[in-house]
Amino acid sequence: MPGKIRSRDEIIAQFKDGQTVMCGGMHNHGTPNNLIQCIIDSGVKHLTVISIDSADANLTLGRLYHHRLVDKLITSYIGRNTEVVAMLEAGEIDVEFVPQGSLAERVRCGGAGLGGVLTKTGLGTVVEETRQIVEINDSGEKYLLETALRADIGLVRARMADPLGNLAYRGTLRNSNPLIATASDLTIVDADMLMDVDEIGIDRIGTPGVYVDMVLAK
Amino acid sequence: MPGKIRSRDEIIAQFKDGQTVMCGGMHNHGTPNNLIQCIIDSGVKHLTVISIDSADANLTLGRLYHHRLVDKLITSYIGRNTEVVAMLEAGEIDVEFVPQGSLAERVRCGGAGLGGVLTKTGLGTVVEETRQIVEINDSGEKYLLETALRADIGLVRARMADPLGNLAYRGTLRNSNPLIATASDLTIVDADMLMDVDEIGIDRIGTPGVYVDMVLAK
Amino acid sequence: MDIRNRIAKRAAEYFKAGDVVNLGVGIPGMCSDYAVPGVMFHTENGFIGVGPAATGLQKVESFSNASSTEFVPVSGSCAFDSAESFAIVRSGRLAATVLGGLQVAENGDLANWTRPGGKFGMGGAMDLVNGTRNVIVAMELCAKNGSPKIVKECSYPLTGKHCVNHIVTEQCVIDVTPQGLVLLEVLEGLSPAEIQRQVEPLLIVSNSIKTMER
Amino acid sequence: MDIRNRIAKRAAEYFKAGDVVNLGVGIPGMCSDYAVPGVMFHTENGFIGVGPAATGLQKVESFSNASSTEFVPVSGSCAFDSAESFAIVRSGRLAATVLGGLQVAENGDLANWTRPGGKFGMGGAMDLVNGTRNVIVAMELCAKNGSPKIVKECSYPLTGKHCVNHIVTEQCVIDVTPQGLVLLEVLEGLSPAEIQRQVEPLLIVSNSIKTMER
Repeated sequence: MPGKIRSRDEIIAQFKDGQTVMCGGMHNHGTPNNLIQCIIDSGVKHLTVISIDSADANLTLGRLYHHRLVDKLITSYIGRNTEVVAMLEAGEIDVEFVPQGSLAERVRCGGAGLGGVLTKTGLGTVVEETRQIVEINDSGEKYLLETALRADIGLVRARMADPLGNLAYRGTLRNSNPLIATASDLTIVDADMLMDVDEIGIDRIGTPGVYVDMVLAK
Repeated sequence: MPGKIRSRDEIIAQFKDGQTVMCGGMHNHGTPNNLIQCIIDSGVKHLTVISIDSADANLTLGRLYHHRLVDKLITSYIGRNTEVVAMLEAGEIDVEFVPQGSLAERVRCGGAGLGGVLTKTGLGTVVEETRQIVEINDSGEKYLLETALRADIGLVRARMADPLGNLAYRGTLRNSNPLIATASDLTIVDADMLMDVDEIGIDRIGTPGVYVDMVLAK
Repeated sequence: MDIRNRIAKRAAEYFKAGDVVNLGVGIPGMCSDYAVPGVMFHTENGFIGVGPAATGLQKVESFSNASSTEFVPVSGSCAFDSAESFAIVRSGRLAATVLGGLQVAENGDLANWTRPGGKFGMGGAMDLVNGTRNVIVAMELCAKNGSPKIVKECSYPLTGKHCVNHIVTEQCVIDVTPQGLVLLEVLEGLSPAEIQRQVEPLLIVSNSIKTMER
Repeated sequence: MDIRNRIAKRAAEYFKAGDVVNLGVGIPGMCSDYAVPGVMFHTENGFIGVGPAATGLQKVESFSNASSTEFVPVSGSCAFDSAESFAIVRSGRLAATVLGGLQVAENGDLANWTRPGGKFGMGGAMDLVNGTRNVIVAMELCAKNGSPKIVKECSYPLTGKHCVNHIVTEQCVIDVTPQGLVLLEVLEGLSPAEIQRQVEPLLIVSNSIKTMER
């Protein structure tokens, strides 16, 4: 039984022009590269991307920018990607910067049915200019409100996946992937290894299969 | 090298009258029972307890109530514990009820350096009466603000612990324990098994040792 | 079939293979006996894949549900912490939850965690009704004293507002819709009028009303 | 010892065994070479126990730091996701972070993520300075053009307000205190006056001023 395992063609058919796509990985590591290729092969454009960084020029996630598929990016850092920096300077892409820890929490909120979190990160900086400030009545403490982020499609890299969509991670390949797995209408996984049901082990699973919709077939 | 492994006596010496103690476990399962015994042996009183429920009368966490050590309880449910219900009815204990999912998030906020989260849980119920309502400017959506909870001491049950305080969990023994491990000034662990450094395995660790201060010696 | 099993069996008809479902205590908990294969059960303390009650060597502290019953995990199970458990709940990843009810109002308000002045706490019920895609109340149609539990407005403390989708009782099945309460099924041998007499709000009788098996 | 290593070595003196520490790129990253045994290094992408750069079979995608360098995990390592990584940061579980600096103000404000109009993003720097117990800025005392980097007020976009604890440069060590900037160490052969000439705010010279090794 294939369960949630889907063919490349079926996954390619999910992408549409103008979608918001969130993608796991950081600095070219732990990125779902086979799903990046699916986006490129789908021919879609005008995407909004949510990701920790924008990788290197024409590498991993950076290939989306190289092919000019992205209109908007919500991220914490683009400094490694000369192409994205040039596009931003030329006004060819819209970039919203979010502090890395706040970005992680915003995605988590999107996946956890929460409206947002209160953080001190960014207080007194330019971040504050675009944020709602919430004062907690009891303490009088002021925080920035970081609101939930969700996407149409979430792309996840995992070390292992089983047919129910249960995922396991390895080392720093994990990074944002367990969060990205939770916060989209459609969650698609690129796993290094496809495991049998129960082969991963109950206590080794990092993402419950209930979050996952499709796992790319090998 | 003992690392963070500490004797019973040294752990007993940490408890003081009037402290706030948060404790992992739910319905008598996954509770750090050896640390509950340490509290009882320490002779302290007037505690505030934060926990998912109050267990059964004179069982596991319920032993603290049986011995009348607790002045206040922040929890989601006491219905299984006839002694706590009777104490509440007699005005002998102060109980603050929090919806279970909101309680989990409040503890997580306490451990994650966040001020609070916005949730729809409890909107239009009695919970709303004691909560600050936050309206997100962009969307106009209204949420309840659930603020961070922290404690003086956090008591954690783990399946495995190593001398650095890295912890691993098993099945539903996990429950609130990974959250409780993060949100106190002093975090103490009752582990079923003491493992050598690196024996648990990098990808099997559920709580990074950086959160843990003491592990009860066997 | 006794009344409690009849309710549980009918409520379980809402589940389909692949669904992840949370069951409350009492009658809701009995739904697992009637679910089609492929449905998996979630428990608040952090597990998907709750199976039958454990005995012998399988009865261990490591696998217990929110009612404190030790269970055998089914194939495909996974464990997670309380925050993740309610993240799954609030974000709508559960296809359904079946809960008991003290009162259900015409507008879908639910009161199920306490009578006025009750002192037990709401547990996870407010989260479950807030996030789950299908909220199914499985209860007897009337209270022990014969008073209606389906009411115009709840007088008991609410669990959630506008949250109930389906009401399954031993005598009928009712859907909560924007137009009001729609009577979909009536127990074999009873008439819609006999149901109407036992509830406060005016029921809309479905054009395609069916007979509920005894 | 060259200037960069001198700064890194001195900054690393703030670490003690058992500390978990985050290092920025550039000079801060070199601190790991000088840390006492028992210090563990955190990386934003989700790891405690970052070890030396990997080669051969140990160079795998599964272990890379926030600068995208593959590393060998040290004994006692653990991995976690980005949310947990910054939960550790914000909640004060890191004993120290060493960061580069563009400007540090008299009141401890730090500007280190961009010059005005810069277009790279702040990465995790704002979280690190918000939560970490000891924020150590490791940088050259003056900019390439000789202009002061220790200033009365930052003109560059801030990373955080009132967040810096220690400033380590190739010529001196300065603490940020409620009374102002305190000059604690001066490089062998230099005088406090020579440091004062290169910074904007008035320095308080410590009574127990020490000599910093070359």
